[in-house]
Amino acid sequence: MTNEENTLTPSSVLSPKDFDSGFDVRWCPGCGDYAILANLKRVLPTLGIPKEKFVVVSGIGCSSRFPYYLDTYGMHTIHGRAPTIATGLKCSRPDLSVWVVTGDGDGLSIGGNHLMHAIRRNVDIKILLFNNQIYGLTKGQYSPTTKQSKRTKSSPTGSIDYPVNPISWALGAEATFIARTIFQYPDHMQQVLRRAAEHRGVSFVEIYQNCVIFNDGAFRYATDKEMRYDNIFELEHGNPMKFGRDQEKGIFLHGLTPKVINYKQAGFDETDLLHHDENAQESTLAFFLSRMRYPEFPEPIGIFRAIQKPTYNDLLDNQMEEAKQAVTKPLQEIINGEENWTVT
Amino acid sequence: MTNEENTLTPSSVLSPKDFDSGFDVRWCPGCGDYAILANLKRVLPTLGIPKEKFVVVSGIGCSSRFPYYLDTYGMHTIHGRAPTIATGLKCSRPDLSVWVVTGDGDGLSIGGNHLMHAIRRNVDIKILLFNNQIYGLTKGQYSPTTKQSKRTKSSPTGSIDYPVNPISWALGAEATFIARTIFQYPDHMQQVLRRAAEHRGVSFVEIYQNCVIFNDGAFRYATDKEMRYDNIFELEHGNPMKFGRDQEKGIFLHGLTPKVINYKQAGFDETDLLHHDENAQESTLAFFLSRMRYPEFPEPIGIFRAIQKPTYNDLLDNQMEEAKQAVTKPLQEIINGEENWTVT
Amino acid sequence: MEEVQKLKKEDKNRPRKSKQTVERVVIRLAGDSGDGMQLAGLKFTSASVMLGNDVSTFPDYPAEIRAPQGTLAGVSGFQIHFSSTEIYTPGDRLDTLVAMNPAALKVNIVDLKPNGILICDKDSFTPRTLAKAGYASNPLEDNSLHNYRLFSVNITKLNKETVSKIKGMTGKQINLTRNFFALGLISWLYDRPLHTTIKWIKSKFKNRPNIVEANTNTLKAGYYFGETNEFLAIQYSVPKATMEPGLYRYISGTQALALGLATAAHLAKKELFFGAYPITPASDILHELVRLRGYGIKTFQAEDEIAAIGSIIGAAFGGSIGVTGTSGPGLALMSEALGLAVITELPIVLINVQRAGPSTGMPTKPEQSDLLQVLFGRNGESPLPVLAPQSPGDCFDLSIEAVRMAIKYMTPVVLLSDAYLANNIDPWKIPNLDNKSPIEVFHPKKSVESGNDRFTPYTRNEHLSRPYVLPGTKGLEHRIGGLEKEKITGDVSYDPLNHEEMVNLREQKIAGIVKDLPLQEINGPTEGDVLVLSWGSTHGAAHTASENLRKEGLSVANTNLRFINPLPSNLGDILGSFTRILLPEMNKGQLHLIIQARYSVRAKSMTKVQGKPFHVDEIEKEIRKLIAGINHD
Amino acid sequence: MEEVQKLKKEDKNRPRKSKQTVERVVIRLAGDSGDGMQLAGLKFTSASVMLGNDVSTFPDYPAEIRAPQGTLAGVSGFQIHFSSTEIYTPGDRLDTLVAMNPAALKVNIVDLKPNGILICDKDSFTPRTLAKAGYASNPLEDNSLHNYRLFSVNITKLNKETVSKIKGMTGKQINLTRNFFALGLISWLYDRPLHTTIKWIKSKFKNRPNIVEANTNTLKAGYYFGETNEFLAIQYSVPKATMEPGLYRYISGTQALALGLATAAHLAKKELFFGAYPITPASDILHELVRLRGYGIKTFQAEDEIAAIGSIIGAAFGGSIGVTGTSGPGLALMSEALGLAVITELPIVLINVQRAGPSTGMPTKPEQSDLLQVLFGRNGESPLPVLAPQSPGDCFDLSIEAVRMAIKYMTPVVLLSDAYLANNIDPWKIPNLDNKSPIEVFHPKKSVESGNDRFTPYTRNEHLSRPYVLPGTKGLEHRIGGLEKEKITGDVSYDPLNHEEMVNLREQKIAGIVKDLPLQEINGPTEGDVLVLSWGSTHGAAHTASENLRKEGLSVANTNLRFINPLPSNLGDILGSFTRILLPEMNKGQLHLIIQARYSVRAKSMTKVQGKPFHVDEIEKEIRKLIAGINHD
Ligand SMILES: Cc1ncc(C[n+]2csc(CCOP(=O)(O)OP(=O)(O)O)c2C)c(N)n1
Ligand SMILES: Cc1ncc(C[n+]2csc(CCOP(=O)(O)OP(=O)(O)O)c2C)c(N)n1
Ligand code: SF4
Ligand code: SF4
Ligand SMILES: [Mg+2]
Ligand SMILES: [Mg+2]
Repeated sequence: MTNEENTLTPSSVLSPKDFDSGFDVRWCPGCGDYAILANLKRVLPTLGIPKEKFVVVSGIGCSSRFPYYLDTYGMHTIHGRAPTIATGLKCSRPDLSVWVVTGDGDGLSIGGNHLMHAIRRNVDIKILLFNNQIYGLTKGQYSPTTKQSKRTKSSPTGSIDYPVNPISWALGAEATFIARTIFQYPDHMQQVLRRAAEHRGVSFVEIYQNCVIFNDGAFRYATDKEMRYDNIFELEHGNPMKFGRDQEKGIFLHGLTPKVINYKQAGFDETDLLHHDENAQESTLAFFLSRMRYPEFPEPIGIFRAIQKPTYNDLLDNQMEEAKQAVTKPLQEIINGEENWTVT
Repeated sequence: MTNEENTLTPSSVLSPKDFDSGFDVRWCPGCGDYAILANLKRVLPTLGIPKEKFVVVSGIGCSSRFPYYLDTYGMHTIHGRAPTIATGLKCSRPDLSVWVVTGDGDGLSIGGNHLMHAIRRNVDIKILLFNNQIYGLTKGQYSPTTKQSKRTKSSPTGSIDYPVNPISWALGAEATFIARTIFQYPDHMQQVLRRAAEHRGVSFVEIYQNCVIFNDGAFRYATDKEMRYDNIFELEHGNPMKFGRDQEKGIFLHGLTPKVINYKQAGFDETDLLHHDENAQESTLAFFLSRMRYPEFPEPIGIFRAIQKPTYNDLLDNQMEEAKQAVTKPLQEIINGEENWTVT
Repeated sequence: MEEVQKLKKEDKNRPRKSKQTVERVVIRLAGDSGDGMQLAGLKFTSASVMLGNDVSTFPDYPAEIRAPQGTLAGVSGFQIHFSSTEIYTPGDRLDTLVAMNPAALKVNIVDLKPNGILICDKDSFTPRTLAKAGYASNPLEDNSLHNYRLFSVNITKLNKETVSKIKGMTGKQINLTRNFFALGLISWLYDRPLHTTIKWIKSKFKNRPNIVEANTNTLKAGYYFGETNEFLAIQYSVPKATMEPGLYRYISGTQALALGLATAAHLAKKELFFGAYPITPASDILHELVRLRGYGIKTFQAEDEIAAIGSIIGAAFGGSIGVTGTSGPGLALMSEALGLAVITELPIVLINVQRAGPSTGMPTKPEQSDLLQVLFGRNGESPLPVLAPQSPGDCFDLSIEAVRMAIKYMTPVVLLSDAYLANNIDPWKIPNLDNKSPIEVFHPKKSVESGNDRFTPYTRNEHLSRPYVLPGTKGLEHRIGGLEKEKITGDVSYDPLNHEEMVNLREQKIAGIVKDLPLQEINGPTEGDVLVLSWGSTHGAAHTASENLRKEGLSVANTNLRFINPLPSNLGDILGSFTRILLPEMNKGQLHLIIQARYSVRAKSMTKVQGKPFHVDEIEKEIRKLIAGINHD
Repeated sequence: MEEVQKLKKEDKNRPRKSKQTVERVVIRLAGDSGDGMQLAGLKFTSASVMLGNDVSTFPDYPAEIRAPQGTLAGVSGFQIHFSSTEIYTPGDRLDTLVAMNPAALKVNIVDLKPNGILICDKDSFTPRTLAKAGYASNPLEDNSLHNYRLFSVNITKLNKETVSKIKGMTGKQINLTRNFFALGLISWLYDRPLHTTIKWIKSKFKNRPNIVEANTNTLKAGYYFGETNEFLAIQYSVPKATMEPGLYRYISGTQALALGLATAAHLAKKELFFGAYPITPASDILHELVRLRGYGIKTFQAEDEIAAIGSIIGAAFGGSIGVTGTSGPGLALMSEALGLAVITELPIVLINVQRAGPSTGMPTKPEQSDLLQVLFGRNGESPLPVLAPQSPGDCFDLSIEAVRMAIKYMTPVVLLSDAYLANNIDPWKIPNLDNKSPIEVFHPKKSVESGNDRFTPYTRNEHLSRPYVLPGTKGLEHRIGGLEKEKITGDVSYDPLNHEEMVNLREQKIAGIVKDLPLQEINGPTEGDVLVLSWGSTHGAAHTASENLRKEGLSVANTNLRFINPLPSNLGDILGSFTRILLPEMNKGQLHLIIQARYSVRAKSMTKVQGKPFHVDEIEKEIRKLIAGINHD
């Protein structure tokens, strides 16, 4: 199923512009999705993968309009089902680089089960969840990530649903690569997207995205120039966890709970701080980090977890290969069956 | 919607026999489901709830035949959807005690999303997941909890799916009550079921169950008289975690990973061991415990987590009450609308 | 402001204007989706209604949330048909079009009648906006609009002059009042008073006096501009319609559904549990109902449509009125669970607001193409009643009947609305709740006589319905489920003859509903050349077309199906009394298939699958063709 | 053993037995599900087939995995129809019934012909087992079976005597060989050789010599018992049938589907991606295919049916042959995604193995009640081809045709099988792969001429199919999806006329498949009194009934539809050539609805909704009635 004659394009010649589909982009002016599109367009050409090998599969939602705006192969499918289609595609065509773009509604409300199973199987697909904590396309109902008490079209007196934490949830589903980034952090986002692309196995990336129309400012604490230093910190493999305008605050491990201390004032050393290990085989550290949420804690962004496990599609191909090796008879003989007889 | 005249039966007169529906039980001889049925029949009469207030809702699977065998109200619904029906029922009838019986296939394969959302919302329903790591009713295909490499009808050369860990998964879905028990531990099971029943909010109970026909012995490490001491330990709130034939081995916290040490030999004290706190507000401890799996670690059974949060149905009823309080006009006036005119 | 002031001063030498009375008028206000056309349309409607006109309106939003300003995709329109006679549709072609920018002109001009009035905001036809709309040259100047009576007005400028001096008005706010200038202008053109709108402005912005002032002033400025300018020579007026006496309001299909459901809860003295997952164009039902919680409506936003229908099945089992609302793709997802409701015989109501398919299709556009899905889109033999309201007001009535039917017959009921009905706004004679008969519900309790006899949840009453026993009822504990059940005990049964009997019983139960249905009525002669058979929202156009041609002396009648399963008992006779049957549908002939299968008459299928309702004249044309055909026979 | 020995010794004074030749025989072996009846039945079938009989069989498993031993729910049966003439069904009534316990007797006796042979294992009729089966007294002794030729044989005891002395046989193992004793006995009764079975035993248990010995000995003991005992006076033989020359095997519908799909992959030179979620009675397709992975079949067990169809849509987009298999409830769940495949025009094949509904219904029992769901169970206008194999062997042919059609027309195709076809085992003339025409697939590459022109994924070829471009093809990058698309570019389009045109194009494309279909053939005269119109698995009974009555001189023909959408072009003419049409279906008249809608003939619907296929005599009776009706006209 590979098209080898097509894989020879030197990827070095690709630029973001090559990924422009020429379609009119139909998001609201100011929508956070624009930034994500721009960043992905920067990352894709740098991956050394020919353009025609990319396929972007999405569900339904504002975010899911994404494929139309990228000049790759693409499929805008039905609500919540993109992971199933991506799974079938990747399993049948492991040579392709398959991306899923989904929203908090598409991916976690109607599509939570498929996302969970694609993650659990470690299918080698890249999942980008645009989390704006709202249903954009259907004009502003609360989603599974909407903060409790939020007034929306469908919760005029405040939502009573407890939100789900996408990172904790993905860890419960045994993701091998998990990251979080923010629509207004271009460099960070590009770095995360590149790492997601390079990971062999499922990549789950939560991207905070601002819906200017129905949930404006949901992530202001994380994007505002004044506030972000106190509310966000970047995870860096092997490095201590610290934040604050002067990187003066640090995360300490207190049993199984985090503790934030102005470690410089308190006379601690960087080495006393909790250090990040994205390769930790067990997911407990990543889970621990996922529980740190604004406003109680600063929120970690970056790569929570990146471990290696054989991918589902590789395992499947191995079995296919073994099965082919084990074949001793042509199909005709299989059709003939073990017991047959001749009528003359 | 309450039937107050019916709530007066003194529950003290109820016995397990009262819960016998008289139906022929149709599980295979030796099936682990029998034990679960027997234990639940013991627990229900002791809860102080009139029999007619119980409703058991199930999906499809061997396990999901459960409601037929209990003389309560019951509904054997469709594959994977029991949590949705239970949610609607509980929200419309908070006076009922609503139980969901599901299997690893019903609950975690097709039904994973609904289970996740019922859990996330903290609907006050009791979910019993009979985990036999196989599809029983459809005659032996692997399920989302089947161990990798297992040969089944649909994986004759070994399953390549990575299994999901139901407890980690339920934690990712923010369950307020999570427990695990084993079909061959009657006392333990009864205790767990009773606690699940008493919890106000969603209760998620994983029950290891042996399918004698298609997955016999999957839990032998946990039920065999010789092996169980080394492979299983009971969680007790406030108590140290230890196990072994002589309770000689203990669990230590090593950063964020567990360490098993023969603490008596090593000269430690019980107080040095990790102590269980089922009420820990954050779920990290419970998650940590859920990662301990046979054969690397002994597996914890009992109550991983039990915290209090307002239930979805209570929050909903509060909003209903507020809305009713806020009503100032009769329905007719609402129908009349704000702008109207008379034609004469 | 200066220009307006100037005009006012010149009051005495105002241009002579003539007044003309017309029977009915269709206008459309169109602009960018940020231009407030919907609001202006609604206010014009209110004024018309207050004047005593019969009115029918249709808003047309862009598919995108906020398409880029000035693009074709971002055009928003609001159409109003107002009349001194009874009307049933928002009208085919426009007498007047107001276009606030080039894109609005481009999208809407096709619908303007030749020689129709075209009012454009000249100021917004700039090189940039023209390019965005894909105009090579300015149509206001290149004579391409010579077929219309074009009035290029400096709306932006005039509005700005009017409001910019009001304290605290930002540039953005100033621009937002343009719609009221336009509204004032056409209010003059069609002789509508301003006071209802002014009253509304005052109450809406009661804490923002500068906004009140701005909107009021520009509304008046627009009106005076109409009165005083030179171009608009004729003022039209549409007299009062003679309508049935009573209290009226205007209402959309969605609002009517919501109020109907609240009324059903009231009539049944039961809580209504509405579980739904948002989907265009059904989400608004949820938005309406969540505000009616005080009236015993519990709303639940589910994680998907399967959960939505699951939740209402659970609620129905618990004794609430279980209702959900969705559209095509959601309905497809509900198929399996709908079958569970059929076999467990639990009363739920599913409202399907049809939109153009297949698949995601054109989500904001109406179509009637889910009929066969609703009838047959489930595994096994699983019949259920299907109702189709014919107008916004009928949504109220049929939602009540759907609930009544579900409970009486212990069955899921489907109500088929569509994107057109949902948004269409009509005047509605407000019903008096005291005149509505209660919805009777009987929940058995264990009787003393029954003693220790085992309760049999599948014994049936005279309507073939099984008892509606609530969990919590002592002594009547029982289990239901999706496996076939023994016909009395409800136990699981694989008995072949029992299965056949149950399949038949379920079928007969639904077929038996026919006894409760009103006989199908005909508009027009009871026999003749052509009968137009319509269903659901196609009613308006079919009715108007048949009435129009009857006025011309043609032998045409029409009848509209509100009950599609079961079909009314006299339908066969009616069909047999006409030489030709015309069956217009917004699909490829779905009801046609059913009619052909059930009756031996041959009907002519007329289809329109454009995401738009039928025009009256399209149906008239088909009728004429059929009559010509008969005459040639 | 003693008793057997004794019998053997008395060889010389063996009772005189007569031999009788019969044309065809129907037998059923019935016992507890642990009794090995399926195996015994299969071995009897093999022997019959080797003798040159035409054979048709039907296994009937209990719904439960392991129902409690000895209960009615636990009864397992295997029916074999073997004949010296061509046959098409496993037979209506039984000539011989073997009942291994009281429950098996109770469940199956209704099907035994009056005066039929009834062999019971006397030893298993104990007070306990009788009570379990609900017998108040022992039917073997209370004369209630006087209508049958009852042979009570000590099967348990005789078997035990035969095998208990073999080294290492446990009590449980001893009991497990009873089925071979019974098999031996009826092998004698119907003059079947034992060697095929003995060969099979040897290879099956090659590492367990004691089991080989036990099974072989008891098989022979049963045979000798038949030969030597006093009761069975007549040995029947069924001569060779004259069948088309060739290499034969026997095959179930499920096996044939799996092999057909493997063949399709081979003919298309493509990998086949089978994504499915287990569901009775379709799971076995997955079980068969996973063993054919070496032949280019990639199997994927999805988390549910929605994921299953999603995965094959993805695989089809990638260029694999995407196939799924499911049953009613799963099909319902696939509705929405099937619509996506329709609008994206991707080639997939969905096999629906129908079972009794609605909802969970009776999952192990056949029905034909998903036809309308398959045709219409999607939102919007979403036509797709529907094929229905008529026999196990036809499952092979039509699965290949389904793949061919899907690819040629870029469309999802549905293949409607049922629980009966899936398990029914028939002899099958093995096709030679070299004679099958290849499945042609064309994946465009960017041509030099096309230069920088934008690729248009919705341009159509002469079959109205769009190009099948694979991701990875340089320069042809494009996007597809569920929104309506512009007819050439595939861009999202809300244009009303474009939508209508696309709806029409999709419809015409499917309708156009008719040109590839074989003309519908008639068995019997091409005109006459009665035509039996059947579809799918009802073929066998309809065909046999019509043939039987034709032999009697009645004017009856039959025709079986294998292509239901589109319908063969000459069907209308065929229907018009008969005075009466009889349309038997295992549902409430679903094809009947379509036929009535599409053709002006009036057909008589004959329905059976019992989770069981039609009996030949039931159809014969209806035909006779129709003919009597004609004669009364
Ligand atoms: C089956 C189905 N149900 C419902 C919808 C309506 N729908 C479309 S998008 C959407 C939610 C989108 O939310 P999210 O995924 O967060 O995307 P966003 O618009 O916020 O980017 C819903 C409910 C649909 N298209 N299909
Ligand atoms: C929609 C649908 N798909 C598939 C099935 C078939 N099915 C019934 S039960 C089952 C799996 C049951 O597994 P589990 O929940 O683990 O229950 P167990 O039998 O092991 O107790 C499946 C796939 C079904 N009934 N409905
Ligand atoms: S509604 Fe929100 S998410 Fe959707 S395009 Fe607009 S701003 Fe973006
Ligand atoms: S198949 Fe397994 S799970 Fe099902 S009843 Fe039998 S033993 Fe129990
Ligand atoms: Mg969102
Ligand atoms: Mg299981």
